[in-house]
Amino acid sequence: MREISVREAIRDAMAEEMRRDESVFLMGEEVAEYEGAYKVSQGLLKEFGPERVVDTPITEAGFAGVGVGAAMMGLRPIVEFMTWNFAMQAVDQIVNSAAKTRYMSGGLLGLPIVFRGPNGVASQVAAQHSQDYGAWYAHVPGLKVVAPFDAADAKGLLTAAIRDPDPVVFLEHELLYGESGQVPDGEHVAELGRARIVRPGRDVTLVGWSRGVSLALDAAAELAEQGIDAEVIDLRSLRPLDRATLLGSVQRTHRIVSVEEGWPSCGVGAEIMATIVAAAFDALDAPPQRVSGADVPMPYAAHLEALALPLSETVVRVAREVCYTDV
Amino acid sequence: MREISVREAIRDAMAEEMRRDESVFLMGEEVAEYEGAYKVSQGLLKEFGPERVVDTPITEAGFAGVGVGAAMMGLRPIVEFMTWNFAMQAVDQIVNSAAKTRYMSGGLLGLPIVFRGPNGVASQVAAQHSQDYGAWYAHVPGLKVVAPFDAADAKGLLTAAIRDPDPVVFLEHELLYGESGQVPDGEHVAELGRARIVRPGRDVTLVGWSRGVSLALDAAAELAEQGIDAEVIDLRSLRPLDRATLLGSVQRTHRIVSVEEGWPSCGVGAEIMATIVAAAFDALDAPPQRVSGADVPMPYAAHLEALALPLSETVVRVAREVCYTDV
Amino acid sequence: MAVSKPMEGGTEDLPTLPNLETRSSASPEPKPNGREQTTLGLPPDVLLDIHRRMLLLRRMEERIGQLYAMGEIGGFCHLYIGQEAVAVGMERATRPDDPVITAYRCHAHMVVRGAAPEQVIGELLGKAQGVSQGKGGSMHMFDPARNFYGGHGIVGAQVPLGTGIAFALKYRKTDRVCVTYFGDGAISQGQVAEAFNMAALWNLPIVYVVENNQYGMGTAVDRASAISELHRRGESFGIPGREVDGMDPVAVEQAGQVALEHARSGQGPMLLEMKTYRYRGHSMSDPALYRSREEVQRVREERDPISRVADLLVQSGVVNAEGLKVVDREIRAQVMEAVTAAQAMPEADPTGLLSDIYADGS
Amino acid sequence: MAVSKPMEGGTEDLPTLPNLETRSSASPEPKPNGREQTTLGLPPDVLLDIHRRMLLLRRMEERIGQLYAMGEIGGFCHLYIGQEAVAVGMERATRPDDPVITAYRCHAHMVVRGAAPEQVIGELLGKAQGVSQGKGGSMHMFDPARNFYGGHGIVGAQVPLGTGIAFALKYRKTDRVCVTYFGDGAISQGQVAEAFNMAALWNLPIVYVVENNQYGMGTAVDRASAISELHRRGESFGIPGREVDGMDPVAVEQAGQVALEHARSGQGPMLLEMKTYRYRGHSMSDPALYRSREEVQRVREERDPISRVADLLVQSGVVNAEGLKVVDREIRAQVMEAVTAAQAMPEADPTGLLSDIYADGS
Ligand SMILES: Cc1ncc(C[n+]2csc(CCOP(=O)(O)OP(=O)(O)O)c2C)c(N)n1
Ligand SMILES: Cc1ncc(C[n+]2csc(CCOP(=O)(O)OP(=O)(O)O)c2C)c(N)n1
Ligand SMILES: [Mg+2]
Ligand SMILES: [Mg+2]
Repeated sequence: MREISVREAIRDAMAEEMRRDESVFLMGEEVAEYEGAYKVSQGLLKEFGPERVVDTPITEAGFAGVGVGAAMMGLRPIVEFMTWNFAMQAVDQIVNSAAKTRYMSGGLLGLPIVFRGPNGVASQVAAQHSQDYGAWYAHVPGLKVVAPFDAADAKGLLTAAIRDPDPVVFLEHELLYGESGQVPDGEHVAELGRARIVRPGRDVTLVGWSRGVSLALDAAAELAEQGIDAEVIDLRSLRPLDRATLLGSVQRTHRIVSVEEGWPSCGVGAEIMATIVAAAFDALDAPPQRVSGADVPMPYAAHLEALALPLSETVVRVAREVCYTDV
Repeated sequence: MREISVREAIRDAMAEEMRRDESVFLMGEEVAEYEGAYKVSQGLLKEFGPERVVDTPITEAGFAGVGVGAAMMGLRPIVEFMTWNFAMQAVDQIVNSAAKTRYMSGGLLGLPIVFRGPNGVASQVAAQHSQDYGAWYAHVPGLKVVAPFDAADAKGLLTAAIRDPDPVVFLEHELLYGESGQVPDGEHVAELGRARIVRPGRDVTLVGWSRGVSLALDAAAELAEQGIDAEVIDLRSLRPLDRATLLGSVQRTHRIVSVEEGWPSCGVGAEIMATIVAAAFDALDAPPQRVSGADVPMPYAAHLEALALPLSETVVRVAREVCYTDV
Repeated sequence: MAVSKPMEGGTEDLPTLPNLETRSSASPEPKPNGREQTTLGLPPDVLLDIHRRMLLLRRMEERIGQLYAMGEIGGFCHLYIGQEAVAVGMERATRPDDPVITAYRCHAHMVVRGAAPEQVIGELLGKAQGVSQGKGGSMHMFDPARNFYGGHGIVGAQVPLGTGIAFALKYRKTDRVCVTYFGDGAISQGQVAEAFNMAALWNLPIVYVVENNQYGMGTAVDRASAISELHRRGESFGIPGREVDGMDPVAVEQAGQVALEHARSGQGPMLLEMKTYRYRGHSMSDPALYRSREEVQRVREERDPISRVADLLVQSGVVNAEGLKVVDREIRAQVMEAVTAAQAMPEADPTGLLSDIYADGS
Repeated sequence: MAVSKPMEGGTEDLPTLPNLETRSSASPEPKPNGREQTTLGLPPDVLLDIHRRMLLLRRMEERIGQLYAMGEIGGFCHLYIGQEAVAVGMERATRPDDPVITAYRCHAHMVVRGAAPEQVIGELLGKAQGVSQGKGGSMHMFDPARNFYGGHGIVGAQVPLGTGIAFALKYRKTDRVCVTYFGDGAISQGQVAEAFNMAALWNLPIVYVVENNQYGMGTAVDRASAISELHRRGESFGIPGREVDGMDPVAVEQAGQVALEHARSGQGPMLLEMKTYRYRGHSMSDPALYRSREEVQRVREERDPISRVADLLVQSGVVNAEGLKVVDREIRAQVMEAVTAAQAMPEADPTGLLSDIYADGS
């Protein structure tokens, strides 16, 4: 085990896979000479050269398509979007070309490709640079959608994503890049599609992903002081959803609160709620509830932005509600 | 009242608004000389000329942006996408430019624009031409999302959308264009954001939109024969969601099933489920359930396509389940 | 039989097809007058081969059109009738290991690469042995084993894909070249410009072929493109372009060879504008009211690629009218057999609904 | 005071700025040698005005940089320092009713159009009287009353928007022209090509201005664009382009006049490439390691637009060194006042979180 940042964990996963497999390469804006707009690809150009670490023009649709085309020939591209906000330009290639081709070709043509970059809010970058795309991609069959929280998962899940034979949307979080955590030495591959119980508990299930896990953990700590024993689940995979882990937890706690930074309507929280009530209605002792970002374009001013984001206090309040503690 | 098709209702709404307001114009691929790929704009070029009925090159991002720019100057563009599948190319302009600008400008710059076209499945046009985008757009604050079912609503809601000061995503359905219905004579404006109870009932609420309403109505007829009195709600607006109508209905029926042709994960059905359980948990006598399209890219072959789509029989079965009729 | 017997002395000069021409723009070595005449002397067996291949595409598409009219095929169905010289001429210029990619008008490109017609027709009929097991249909056909990469329904999207294929060819340090087709309507798509820029910037081994059949759906090219010389659309990116008579398979082949050699030798992308024409509507549901019957008739009479080659074969004494009929009968029989074989295939398996979404079968 | 007093006989010839030049490509009336010298004789009050406007932008942006460093401003913040000649020269060429639109590097374009610096700074500080009430921040500023349409964060997206503005100007049968700015990085975006095509096809009244400051973030222009003469990027669409010394406000103004007149008189779009330079990093968080200090220093010394105009003013005796200092002090004071005023504004109202999503206030 060593302690490294999420940023380094992502870099390490890419570097190790590029060493292991010559068909893996990285492309995107500022990934090579600049070493990543958020310095995620530090050292990669130096080690692998400009043929495998490729700076692109600012043409997301085009280079996403180039990545998919390269994957058609059996390469394993890692396509970095400087942020996922800019991937809206490329979403047709991600959905119509990457996600649907294996099916449309009756299985003849699979596309091993990873699309990655920071997703969601950063700090005061306002509406056009702060959208969370988790729900959109989780909507689409043919994609796998991964959103790691800690450094170990950032490495293990990205490694798995690069080795995966199908297109993976890998959602990072700028505000987590600097967070450090213990990562196993040597090769570390995590399984895609599995949620993880990061804090077992009896009274209520809190489920988050990416930075939502940190809110959930903070809330659980606070709830513990208030005598409520919360279980915290790191979803890790937004598609497929690990129904078994979610349902198992609710069967024990009988209460669930989801935590997401994105917009509520047709969000990942909505999917969790719908899944739970359909399959575990009788196990529920209280209405399942979601905590989400405000249903507004993200404002710029720091104090407005803070109001638009869920807080651990919000999670605590809602968790207490579903435990009928305040009622 | 006169009986006209949904196709004609949409054309009439556009024609009447173009007569009334010189700032309204229509642009898109094949809208003018061809009179619409699905013949929706029949007669418009002849009446309004090429300055107000504008054929564009096949450049969705570009002409959606042109539409938004024109709206910045106070015009009221109707931007037709030949189908919504091609709007993925333009989704950045719809979301980042159209939906967010009023907010980002602190209210200085509103954008009265309608994006419209057929959405979802047609007949055997396969994966890239059969996606339902309702959930994606319903996710986004700043947009209003409308999905009419019958001819009267097609006209009344489109008229309201054109007059609306904000960007409206108007989702039509190719398989409904030919359906006829009674439409009020003269000006007919429906209110955006309101669901409508199209069939009152006591035992279970079936909520659909667009072609889903037809499945729900068929199911209700069948259920009636089996002694179950279903209430059918036409959602009409995917954003905002008419919570009051939904909750009111569930307070009476205590059971709800949503019906959508799109993919389930993070779909509109998920949002309805989450909304209902959070706000009306105690009113529910059974788990709320959704019926949706299969979680697959749409296959081509007719018999496979049929398997991928919800049937009224499916709705009947699920409705009976939540009524515990089969248990 | 005259048809299959190559003439003696197969290398002597043959007349070039009428109106044969190639116009260049920003071409690597422009001719002084901006034009160059094709002077290929083709042996008879080559012409016979070209004729036969084009005729197979024509007869297959005609038959598909009939099956569509009879309701055996559904959805969108875009026929290639009229454009055969492009696919056949280019195929003759490419190597089998050169990857090819195109849009939804793909049946002919599949077959010219070597796919069996019954697999294509089976797909259209929604059969289990259709190339895409009935899941892709007319617009989504793939044959990676023969280096054919689809079959794409979103206008222009295949152009970055083809550019990515070329990227992979360079990455792997091969000497293969990707041929990427698109239409006169598609050329205005932004991602096409993005791809052009990257291909030129990175010097990728790719030949862009715009099949300018004069219309994007109902929109004539000069109503969609600010300049109608589409071979000049690469100029802003330094990509040399040439205008080619896309109704002349010999001109196509020759231009294809030049462009492929250009790309193969490391000189980067080239853009070929094939001036061609589609005889049928855009898809089966298009009555094509945006052009006159006379316009179509004129092209059919004056420029039809199959007639032109057939005339040449007759004029030069390689085969007589009767011989041509024999070829046609053979090909019609081949197509009929393919249809029969396809119709006999089992329906696509319902369990296929849920397979091939991911590699693990789920 | 010398500064504000115009010289007698204001129409006599003044020397043009050093290195002043305009190179044309496919220009409407190209000069035989492809170059034309600016021969404008500018009256002193004009030069003084240019100097003052550029200096205001410079001092404002410097101050904003300091406020950012002090933590009073957050998020992305892109300064315009070095590029002032472009905004000022073009503003002088436009009419107040000509709409203007640009990307995220927009503070200067706001102010040059007439917005009060305190409104811009107030926005950056997240204040209630910031132009966007604290909701937009640095990248999203709008002033429709003065025909300024933002302030857009998605690279290239403002180009179709500006084209749509031009569409509306033509639709309304006005004689106004839209000026649409974008960067050397943005020019490769597909939607820029799509917009070029529509603007040329429909003959829209628009002037495209690419502010080629040599870098798109850390990427030098020749690593992003297949051709580095960006004024030629319109050629594939028949849009005439010109290269302009974007460090020379006089050259900018003159080229702007030509292009605006071209568009205003119904001749359609034109593309101006402003060769300019940004002195600071791409945004406040960019240490700009991709270029040498010497490179920046050289531009500052040899091409700085403000120094060039100041030198000219001094050389031609309009104002002396002391007079320049007075101007600078006045402008610094003006900026300080704006900052103070902005700082005194109340914080953006928390209820604003939920307003302005829709017109009805919700
Ligand atoms: C992005 C996108 N927009 C619109 C369409 C609908 N559409 C299909 S084919 C076509 C015309 C394309 O014309 P062209 O590129 O000339 O090819 P051709 O059909 O002539 O072979 C259009 C508009 C689409 N499939 N994709
Ligand atoms: C679509 C998109 N991709 C990427 C970015 C991130 N980004 C912001 S500015 C920029 C560089 C733009 O360079 P240029 O167009 O030359 O403008 P300049 O910053 O030099 O004024 C990039 C890559 C973005 N905002 N939008
Ligand atoms: Mg065409
Ligand atoms: Mg730049």
